[in-house]
Amino acid sequence: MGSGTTGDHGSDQMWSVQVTVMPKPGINDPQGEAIRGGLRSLDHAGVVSVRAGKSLRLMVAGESREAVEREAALMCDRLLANPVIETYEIHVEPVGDGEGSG
Amino acid sequence: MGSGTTGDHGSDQMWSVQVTVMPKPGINDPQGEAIRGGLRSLDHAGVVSVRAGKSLRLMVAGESREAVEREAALMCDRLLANPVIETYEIHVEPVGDGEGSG
Amino acid sequence: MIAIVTFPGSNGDADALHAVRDDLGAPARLVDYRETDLSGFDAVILPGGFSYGDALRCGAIARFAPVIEPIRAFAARGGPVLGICNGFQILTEAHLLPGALRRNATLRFHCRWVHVRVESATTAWTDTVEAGTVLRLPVAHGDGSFVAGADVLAEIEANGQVVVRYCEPDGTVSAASNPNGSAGAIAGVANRAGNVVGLMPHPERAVDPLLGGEDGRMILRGVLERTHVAS
Amino acid sequence: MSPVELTAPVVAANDVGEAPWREVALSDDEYALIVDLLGRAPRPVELGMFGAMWSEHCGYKHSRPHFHMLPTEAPWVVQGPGENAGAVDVGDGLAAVFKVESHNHPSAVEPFEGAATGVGGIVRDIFTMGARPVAILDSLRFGPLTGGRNRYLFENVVAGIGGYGNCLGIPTVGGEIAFDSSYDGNPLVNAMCVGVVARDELMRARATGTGNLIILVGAATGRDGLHGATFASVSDPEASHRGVVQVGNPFLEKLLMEACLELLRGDDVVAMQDLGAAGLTSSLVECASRGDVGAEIDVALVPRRETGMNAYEVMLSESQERMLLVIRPGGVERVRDIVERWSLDATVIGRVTDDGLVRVRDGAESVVEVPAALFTDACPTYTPDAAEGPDAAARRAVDVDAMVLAATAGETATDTLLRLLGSPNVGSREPVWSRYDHTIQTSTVVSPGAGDAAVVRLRGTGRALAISLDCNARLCYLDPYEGAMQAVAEATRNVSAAGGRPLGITNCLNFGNPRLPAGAFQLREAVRGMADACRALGVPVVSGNVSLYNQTGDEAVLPTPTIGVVGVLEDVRRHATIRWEAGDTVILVGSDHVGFGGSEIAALAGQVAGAPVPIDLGLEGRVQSAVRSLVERGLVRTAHDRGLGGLAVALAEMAFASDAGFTSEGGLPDGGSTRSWFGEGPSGILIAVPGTGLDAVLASLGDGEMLSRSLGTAGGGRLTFGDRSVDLAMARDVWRHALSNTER
Ligand SMILES: Nc1ncnc2c1ncn2[C@@H]1O[C@H](COP(=O)(O)OP(=O)(O)O)[C@@H](O)[C@H]1O
Ligand SMILES: [Mg+2]
Repeated sequence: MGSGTTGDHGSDQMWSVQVTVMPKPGINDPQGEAIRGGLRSLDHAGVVSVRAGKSLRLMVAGESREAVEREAALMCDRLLANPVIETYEIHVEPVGDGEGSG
Repeated sequence: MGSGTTGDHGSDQMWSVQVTVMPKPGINDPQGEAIRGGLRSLDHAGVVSVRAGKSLRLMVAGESREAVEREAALMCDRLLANPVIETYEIHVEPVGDGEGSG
Repeated sequence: MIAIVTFPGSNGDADALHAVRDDLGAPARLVDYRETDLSGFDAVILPGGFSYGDALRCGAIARFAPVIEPIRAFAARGGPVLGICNGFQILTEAHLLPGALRRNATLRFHCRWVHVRVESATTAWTDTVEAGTVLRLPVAHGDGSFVAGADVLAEIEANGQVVVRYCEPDGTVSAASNPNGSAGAIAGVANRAGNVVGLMPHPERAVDPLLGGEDGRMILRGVLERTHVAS
Repeated sequence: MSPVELTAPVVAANDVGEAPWREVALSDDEYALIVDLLGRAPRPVELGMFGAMWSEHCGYKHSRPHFHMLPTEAPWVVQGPGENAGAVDVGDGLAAVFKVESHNHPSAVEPFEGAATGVGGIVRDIFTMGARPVAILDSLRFGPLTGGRNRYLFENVVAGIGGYGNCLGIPTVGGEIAFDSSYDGNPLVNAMCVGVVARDELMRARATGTGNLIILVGAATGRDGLHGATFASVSDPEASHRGVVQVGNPFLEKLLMEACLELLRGDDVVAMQDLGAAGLTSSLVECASRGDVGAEIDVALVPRRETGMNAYEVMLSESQERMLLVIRPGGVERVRDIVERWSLDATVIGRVTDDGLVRVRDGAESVVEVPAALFTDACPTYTPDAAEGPDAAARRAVDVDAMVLAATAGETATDTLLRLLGSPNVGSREPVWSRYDHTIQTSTVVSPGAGDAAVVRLRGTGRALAISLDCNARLCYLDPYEGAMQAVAEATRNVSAAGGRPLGITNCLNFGNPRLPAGAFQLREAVRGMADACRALGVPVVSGNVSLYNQTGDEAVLPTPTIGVVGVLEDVRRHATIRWEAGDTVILVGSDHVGFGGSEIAALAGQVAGAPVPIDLGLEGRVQSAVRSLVERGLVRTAHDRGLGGLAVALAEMAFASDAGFTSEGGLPDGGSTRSWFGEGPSGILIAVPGTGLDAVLASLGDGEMLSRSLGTAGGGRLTFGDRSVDLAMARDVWRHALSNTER
């Protein structure tokens, strides 16, 4: 088990990490198809396609945005996403006084 | 069933709709807790909390961003989110030539 | 002696122990997921269940349990390893077996008896069964749809790593007989060496006619007979 | 201290401003009684605890007065009502521990989590007694599937039960499903669990031993389902639903179950109690009052999932997967070691005292000091005047024969059969039970769909348990006394038909508003009918549950006393399923007295009406023992009771399960009329006998002067009734799609 980069986080800034894990293009996505069918049966005819994945919101203590982004990528590669069938995107924002917008 | 605003979408613009559905604050989130435990056992000690929800990527034809945002909210209220235990966020971007960044 | 590994959330460990020890008479015992010494064992079974509540993905967190690295070493030495249902999912997450198990195409959990055809009779767990034999076994899962990239699928088929395929009672493969949408109707795969096997059907639930069938013995007996030495 | 009998309660006014007790659904009189008993006004947390403990759900205010009617004793009863579950001796030194419980109101609000936490709660009631859970059954009731909301509730309740039970690794092996418009907006979700324990290792929930430590094990405490117990008592669950919906964690419960069962093998644990409705309040009070001791805890020590929770919220939170243990002080380290090995926490939150008081502190501040008995024994009871609804007699007097004959005038018998087979109340339940893991624990001998009762072997012995969960609520609607008797008869008949000897009954009384005369009448008469049938059939009640206020406006649900029965088979190999072999002779054993009162065919023709065919409990007992004896002696391996839809449907169900048809050969009293094929009535069991054993069976039935009638022969690819017949595969297809084809 490699050790994480944010061992001691006494003085660190808190960061909100949004991880979105989606099925790889081309991999079948029965959930997405079922949701698409459900929406169209509710007369949302404009819905062309739906892909269903996971949204993970983490609160992580870390020295800098870059350090937290690096650690989040490590977490995704090791656990949060299965490279055989999934891709991931990471979005990091500071929390607390320095809270960024959005 | 009210019909969706995008009945005929021949000439409409295509929009990419990102819907994020998360458990309501205060609601027990066993999935999030198990993932937090997993990350900490991998020495990611900086992870303070994890909330696990759904990420849905829709391709929707619609006249305008506002029309698609309204319809997406309707879809969430009717099917995509369970109002009793979940909240949702919607983010709409144009697709094709006028593809916005991010 | 057979090791049956208990992860937090495993619920098929007792069934595997009863089948192997009580019904088939081979020495076996439960091994905790924190165990790191597997030297005294002749075979390792990862049982069914919902390790870590299937959080994130089935087997995603169990893959980091302390016992996994010793299992990797045990397999590298050629020791027979069998992953049943959740055990199969854990072995794919740990990259000891190719591919992945995804949500059933029906989006529902299914518990029923199916037929599978033995495709490879050279793995450690099927070398006492003739290829083409049809076995009637129970399945009970919600995430059993086997999937892999086109290249990996082609490789598995070419190397004879497909161990069992869902089929009709007469052995023909059909859409109707595929309970979960698995690619190539694959119900079980092996690694290249053939000593590590993963199965979605439960052989340990098919060892007593009183409970519906005993074809599961044909999967378990090979390894068990070889380990049935005084220990 | 006997309960104080109040007259009629003052219905809580809607203005809670200056009357805070109304916030917790206590009436003005009940509040006055509390002030009188305490000698002072209750403090806020005390008031909240009284509101929870004196709710209908925990206090049984309108049902307790009727419980004295129920027989609860028999030589084989190890534990009757009063503990978390009942227990009966099943031989080989083992006891079966079981109970059924409802989670109706939470399932109406959030079906998946409501049903899932219903399973979690009933499973905890079983392993808190030290028993290893071996089977789950579920009884589900919804409005017609044609309604979108009902379809949503149905799909998510089934997913919730499977989601929780499958994860725990406990097989869900049986149950029932019914649809009626009275359940619109008021679904019923009853879950039953059966466990097994060595008889002398049964654990009670009686705190004893001054100075013993009170330990909380399992999940952290959050604001889940605050006032969950009380909101079930206020007539409109939507309006009063304030609490956060309880979300279950089956993974955590699996760890909790294994840890508790391991703890109970040692002798450090003196008492164990799960945290259910009203959370810490009811489990602390129950432990103290059962043990005639006091208890003192500090809520500040309770591990929390959320910040800023006050004492009120901690005492009333209904967070799931938590257990209260009382242990000897010397055992703390041993207990902590076992609990932590299962990745759980054990926190000492207080200790047992000897003054009979329940004391709660929040750090230094005392917030509760009340005698335990005031929460339990002093809870008032009500017996409002009961009177049958004005239209009940007229409903029984409806000429259902004419109604049915008119509705089936243009049809052949096989057309009628196909219509019944396609009805959601008759069609195959495979789409439901195939989503439940029923082969885990490798002990299911008779699976769902294969027999009248589930049969689960007791590993290491030659024995097995036979389990059923049933209720025909229409009969209870038309005649609560007769209907409740027949519910007990049907559930015990299902166990006997599988070859089991019924030992004990658990029941869940799902009724409407007990303060209204019609509701009070239904409740009293149903309990009276249940008691008479239990006494006549010699099967005592050992546990149960009550869920009232299942009502929207003035329309109550059909009165639904679901009956769970556990029986024993001395030899697991001597059991019966509903499968016959080609060539078997099919014989009706027992009564052929049937009618259309409250029948499925009448309901399809227009309404639930007419008088149910009355039951002769003496005959019922004889029919059950005659068929059980044939199965025990290995003379018969096929038996199925005549249920919904009458003989024709029962025969069709046997044919579908066997993939072998049926050909009738006369033998019916009125030459095979619509009534004889589709009429319903109690005390009738179909058996199928191979030619070789026929003489011995007929002789045995003859000796018992048991009425039996040969109806025809099994086999072939068709279902033939008199001069009409239908292709077996086509009929089975209609039957298979009954639950899904209403999906428009
Ligand atoms: N909700 C349920 N959960 C599990 N099994 C069920 C459920 N409902 C029905 N079953 C099973 O499906 C089979 C058929 O159900 P039902 O028609 O009620 O049987 P019967 O006619 O013998 O009462 C039975 O074995 C019953 O146990
Ligand atoms: Mg039934």
